[in-house]
Amino acid sequence: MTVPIGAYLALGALLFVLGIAGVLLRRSALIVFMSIELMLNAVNLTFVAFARQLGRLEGQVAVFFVLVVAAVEVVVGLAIIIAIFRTRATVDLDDVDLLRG
Amino acid sequence: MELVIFALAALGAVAGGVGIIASRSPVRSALSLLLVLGCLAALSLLLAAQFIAALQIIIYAGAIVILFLFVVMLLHARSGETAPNRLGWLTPAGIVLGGLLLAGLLGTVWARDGGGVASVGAEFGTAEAVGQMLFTTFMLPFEAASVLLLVGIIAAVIIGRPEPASPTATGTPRRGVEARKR
Amino acid sequence: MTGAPLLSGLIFLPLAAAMIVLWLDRQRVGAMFTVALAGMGAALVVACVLFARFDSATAALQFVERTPWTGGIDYAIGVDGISLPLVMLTAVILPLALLSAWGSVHERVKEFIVSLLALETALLGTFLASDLILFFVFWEAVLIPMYFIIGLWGGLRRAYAAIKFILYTMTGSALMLVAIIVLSVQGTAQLGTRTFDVVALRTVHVAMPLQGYLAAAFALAFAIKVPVWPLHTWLPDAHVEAPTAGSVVLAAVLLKMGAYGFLRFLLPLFPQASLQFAPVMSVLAIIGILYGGIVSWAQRDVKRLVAMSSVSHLGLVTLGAFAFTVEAVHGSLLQMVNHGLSTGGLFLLVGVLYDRTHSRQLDDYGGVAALMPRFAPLALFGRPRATLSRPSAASFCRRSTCCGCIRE
Amino acid sequence: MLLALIIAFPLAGWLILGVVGGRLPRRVIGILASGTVALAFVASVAASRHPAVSAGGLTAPLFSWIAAGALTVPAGLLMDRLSSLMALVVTGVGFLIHVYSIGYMADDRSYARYFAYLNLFIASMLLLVLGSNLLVLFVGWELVGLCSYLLIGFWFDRERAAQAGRKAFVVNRIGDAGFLLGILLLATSTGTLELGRIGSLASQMAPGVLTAVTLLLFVGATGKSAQLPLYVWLPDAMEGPTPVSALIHAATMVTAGVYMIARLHPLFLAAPLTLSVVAGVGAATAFFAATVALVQWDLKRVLAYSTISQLGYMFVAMGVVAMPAGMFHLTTHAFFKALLFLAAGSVMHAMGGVIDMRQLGGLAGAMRWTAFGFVIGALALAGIPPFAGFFSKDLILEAAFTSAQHGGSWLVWVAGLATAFVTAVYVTRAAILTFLPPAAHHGHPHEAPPTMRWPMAALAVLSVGGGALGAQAVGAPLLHSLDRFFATAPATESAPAVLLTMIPVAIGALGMVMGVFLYRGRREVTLGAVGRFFERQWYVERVYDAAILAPARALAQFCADVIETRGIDGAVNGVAALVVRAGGTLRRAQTGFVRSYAAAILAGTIVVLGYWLLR
Repeated sequence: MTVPIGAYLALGALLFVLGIAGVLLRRSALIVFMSIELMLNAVNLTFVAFARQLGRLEGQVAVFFVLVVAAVEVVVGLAIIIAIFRTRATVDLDDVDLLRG
Repeated sequence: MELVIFALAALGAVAGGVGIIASRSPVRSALSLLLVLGCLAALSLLLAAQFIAALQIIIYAGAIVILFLFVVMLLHARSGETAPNRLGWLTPAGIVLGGLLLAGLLGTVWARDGGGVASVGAEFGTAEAVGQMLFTTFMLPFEAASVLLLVGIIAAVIIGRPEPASPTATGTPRRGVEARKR
Repeated sequence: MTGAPLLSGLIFLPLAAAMIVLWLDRQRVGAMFTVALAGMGAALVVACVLFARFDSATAALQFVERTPWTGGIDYAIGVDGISLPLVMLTAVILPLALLSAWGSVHERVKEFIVSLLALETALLGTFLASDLILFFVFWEAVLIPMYFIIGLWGGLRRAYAAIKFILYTMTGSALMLVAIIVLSVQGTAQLGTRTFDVVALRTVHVAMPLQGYLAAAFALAFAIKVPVWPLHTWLPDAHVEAPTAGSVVLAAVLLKMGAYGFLRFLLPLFPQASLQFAPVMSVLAIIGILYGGIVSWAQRDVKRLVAMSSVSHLGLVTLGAFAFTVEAVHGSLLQMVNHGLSTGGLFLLVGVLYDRTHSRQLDDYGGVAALMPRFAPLALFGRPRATLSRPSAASFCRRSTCCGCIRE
Repeated sequence: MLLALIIAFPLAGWLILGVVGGRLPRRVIGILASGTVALAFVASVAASRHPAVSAGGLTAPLFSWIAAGALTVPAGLLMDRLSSLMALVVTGVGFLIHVYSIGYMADDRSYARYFAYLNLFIASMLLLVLGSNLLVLFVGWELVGLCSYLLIGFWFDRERAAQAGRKAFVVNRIGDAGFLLGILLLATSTGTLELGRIGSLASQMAPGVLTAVTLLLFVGATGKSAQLPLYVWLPDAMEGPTPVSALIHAATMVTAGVYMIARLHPLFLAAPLTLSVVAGVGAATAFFAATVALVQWDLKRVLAYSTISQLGYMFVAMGVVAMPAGMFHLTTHAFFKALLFLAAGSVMHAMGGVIDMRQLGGLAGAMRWTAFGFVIGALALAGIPPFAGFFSKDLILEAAFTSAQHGGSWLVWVAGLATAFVTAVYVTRAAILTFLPPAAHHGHPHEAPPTMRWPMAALAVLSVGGGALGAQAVGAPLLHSLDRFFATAPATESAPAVLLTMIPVAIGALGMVMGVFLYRGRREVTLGAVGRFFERQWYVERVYDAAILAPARALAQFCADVIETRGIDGAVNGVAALVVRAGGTLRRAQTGFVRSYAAAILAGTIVVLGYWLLR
């Protein structure tokens, strides 16, 4: 009895929402970053699920590119966090409001 | 049999997700991210995406999470939340919005469900098949991705570089410190 | 009538003079003025030649020159009964304005002359263009030199006045551009070829609701220029702050562009819509006439007084334009020329007074007539000519509206 | 062609004097100016002798002035009996006054400018009189108003003169607006403005429109001829030089209104309501002006009010359908009123500008001619038999009496008699206060130079002989010729009862006796409360100020300040301010916190998702 694709999609959705909750609720930049990674992976899961359902490999290629983007994003993001940390000695997102309107 | 694996992996993934959000110390949340990635890899296998699963483990779990740990170690002392939370209204808003989004997504999933699962050959998700496609139809995006990676690397080096002690010979104002004075 | 490209010559002569002036040395003021005067004089001569060879029998456009420019827009110019008097008025008024500036403008003289010459080119172009887009280009081109004239050489609140002038006119003309494009789209659909030519577009029949909106857009643009009552507040400011030459041109010619627009574009292109607008515009015109008179009665500054009286005079013109009878159109055209000459003259006189006394408050002018005996009668003749010219125009208004309006 | 010459001469005079006047010697200017008017007089005499004039009217089309669609207005001149009479009066009296001005304005700085304006005035008056089209008449009408403005405010450095000029111009313009309205209504309803053809079309017009047209034309007439509602400018017009007052404000311009009604009499005859209004206003003005004249101390103002009163008589004549009598009175009035003004002028000339009667007196001895002239004028004005005034005024009163018999209101006749009485009184008062001893002046009066004396003498002769023109005894040549012109007017009925003619004479004599009795020995009699009431022109001026000027000025101020600045400008600037404020509020949304932006993005996605789902 194979697992219906819907379940995978639901799981992906759940994980995605968990990621968003993490971004909104936690104030530490690192945790926010990890939740973003979580959201990206949730999307990967959905991609793979659809690839399987439609029997087309494009889904998996998309995941490949998502991974690339995620990697670059993490690298640059962390570099920024370090730079901020060095100047403001904090990782808390709320302190960083220089760009107020 | 497949159902059992799926249930286990799903449970693991959700637990990992909650762990990232709830845990106090960033190390534990990094580890729970690791757990999530593992479960996802398993699920990918279930969905005949061996290449992706492998990638997931090698790149994601292997590199990115490790990088996280490095940074966590680097900033380990002051990562706790000390300052008062100025955006008090954000937590309830986050929960409400999250709930709404979940409902929306599940709604779409449930509304669109149906449509049979296509039968697929054995070598469907293998590295060879994906590689075949990657280097033929997706040639341009692949190259673009490589350029993106290059840029990312350079950016990280420049941003992450510690300020040189003495002002640089060219007299350009040292970034950061001067910016703050104005 | 191919012949010598008379009209293009007329339009670009002042521009040529401007080029020469640009090339001249900044110190040699006299030379610059003579060159500019020569340019404008030549334009006047060409205008007279045009007047001589214009046969008033046919109503069609004459001296038409047409060279395709870009997609559908062609550089088409022509003159007919409506534009001829205004072209002559421009050709006469501009040199006078230049002369009045000879003595009074001292700093940045070169730019002043160039902007006056550019203004003349743009004005002539507006009156002669028979292609909607070309008309729009010249319509906008008029604003730029006028903005500089008011903005740079004006009085105290010149920046405010110049910006207000520009904003008022721009809002109007922006809508007009939209209307032009929509009209041409309708035109191409029905005529087959893509064209902006006024004569061709006249045959295009536009469905009523759309025609109403297009006409409203055109009407708004022209109503701002001819200060129709609620949209006139830019005029007093522009007049008070503009230098003498600027006010002369502004009063004598710029205000006529709007009325010309009514006669040349609004009425022929949108007949049904114009009929619909006629009552509204007539009432506004009447209010303008009465309101202009009343407000000018309470003015302290003589330029503002003349500005408000211009609002009232031009209310008469719009009234004539929307009366749809031959006499009324004759009347409004005649009134335009009369108003141009008499108000232009008045502003020249005010300019002379201003240079001597540097104050424009009415009550300072009490005994001035004694100081300059020859000058005073000129002022008096200027003033009554305006009133005398009024009867000839007033009597032309359409039968019932006019009697109705004046009796009211 | 002759007609065009009549106007061309003074016009040429104006051009020459206007352009080169400054350089010509004074003597040449005087001769040139008077010469052109004399030539005009000769030309009009020659023209009026032309047979066509008595037939239908000698016409001289000039050019096609306006050809716009249906309305074509050919500008042309027309001389028929009526306009020939007016032309003769205008040029005749004008010439005498020009000669007089040579002496009067001898020491004035801007000599040439004065004569230029005077010539322009004569030209425009002739244009008005000889116009064949109502519009040409209107242009003449406006030009005459312009000249009166220029001449009243001739000494523009004097504030009062400039103000008087402006006042005259504005009040005239109010009248002209009514007149213009009348012309337009006439043009739209009958389609033509040709004076010749208007008469015949009068019958087709709807009575309502006809009454409206005639009333509007009458408003124009009251403006120009200073009748009750719009008379205020004439007394102030005395600020101008005296010959101007004589020419414009006694003989010619003010009669333009009367001439216009006479010229358009077919219209007025067909509108009975307007006729009664004309008669009523005429009578009221006559009586009102006479009473005010009684208490004026400035001799010229006395004469000004008396002119208004006599004009009232002429309008009464028009109102009671006695057009010939009205025109006859106009002619005689031109003679004796001009004479009185010239006499007043020579008094001012002698006394160095003093005209207040309280500082005059005892001038008869030194200024024998002037005094003699003034007395003749006074007798003519009071309507004493041998003099011209008696014949014309008597005719009007008879006509008023007969019209009262045929259903007209008796009030008109009674007012006429009362005015005659008061006129006699104030004219005697003026004569006594000015000329009889004891002298209250400290100047040394001297007789006027010959150039001033001869015109006065000529006018004196006309004042005496003028009556002959209309006296029944001599066969009333003028009246018969006019009767044929006003063919519609009823022929003069049987010889009026002798009693009827004697009443006005008796009243006039009684008035003079009363005057002598009251003011003998130059007693400055003030008539107490009634006097003060009259002095302030029955408070008319103050009513005007309160009722019209103040609210108008307030309205202007309101429009200029409230509507203009705060209203429209406010709206425009308001919109700008609104945009700025809106920008301000939006700015606060940029909190700077990353997480609030995340929340905003999330909300956006949910909305989109929701829309997509629920669509």
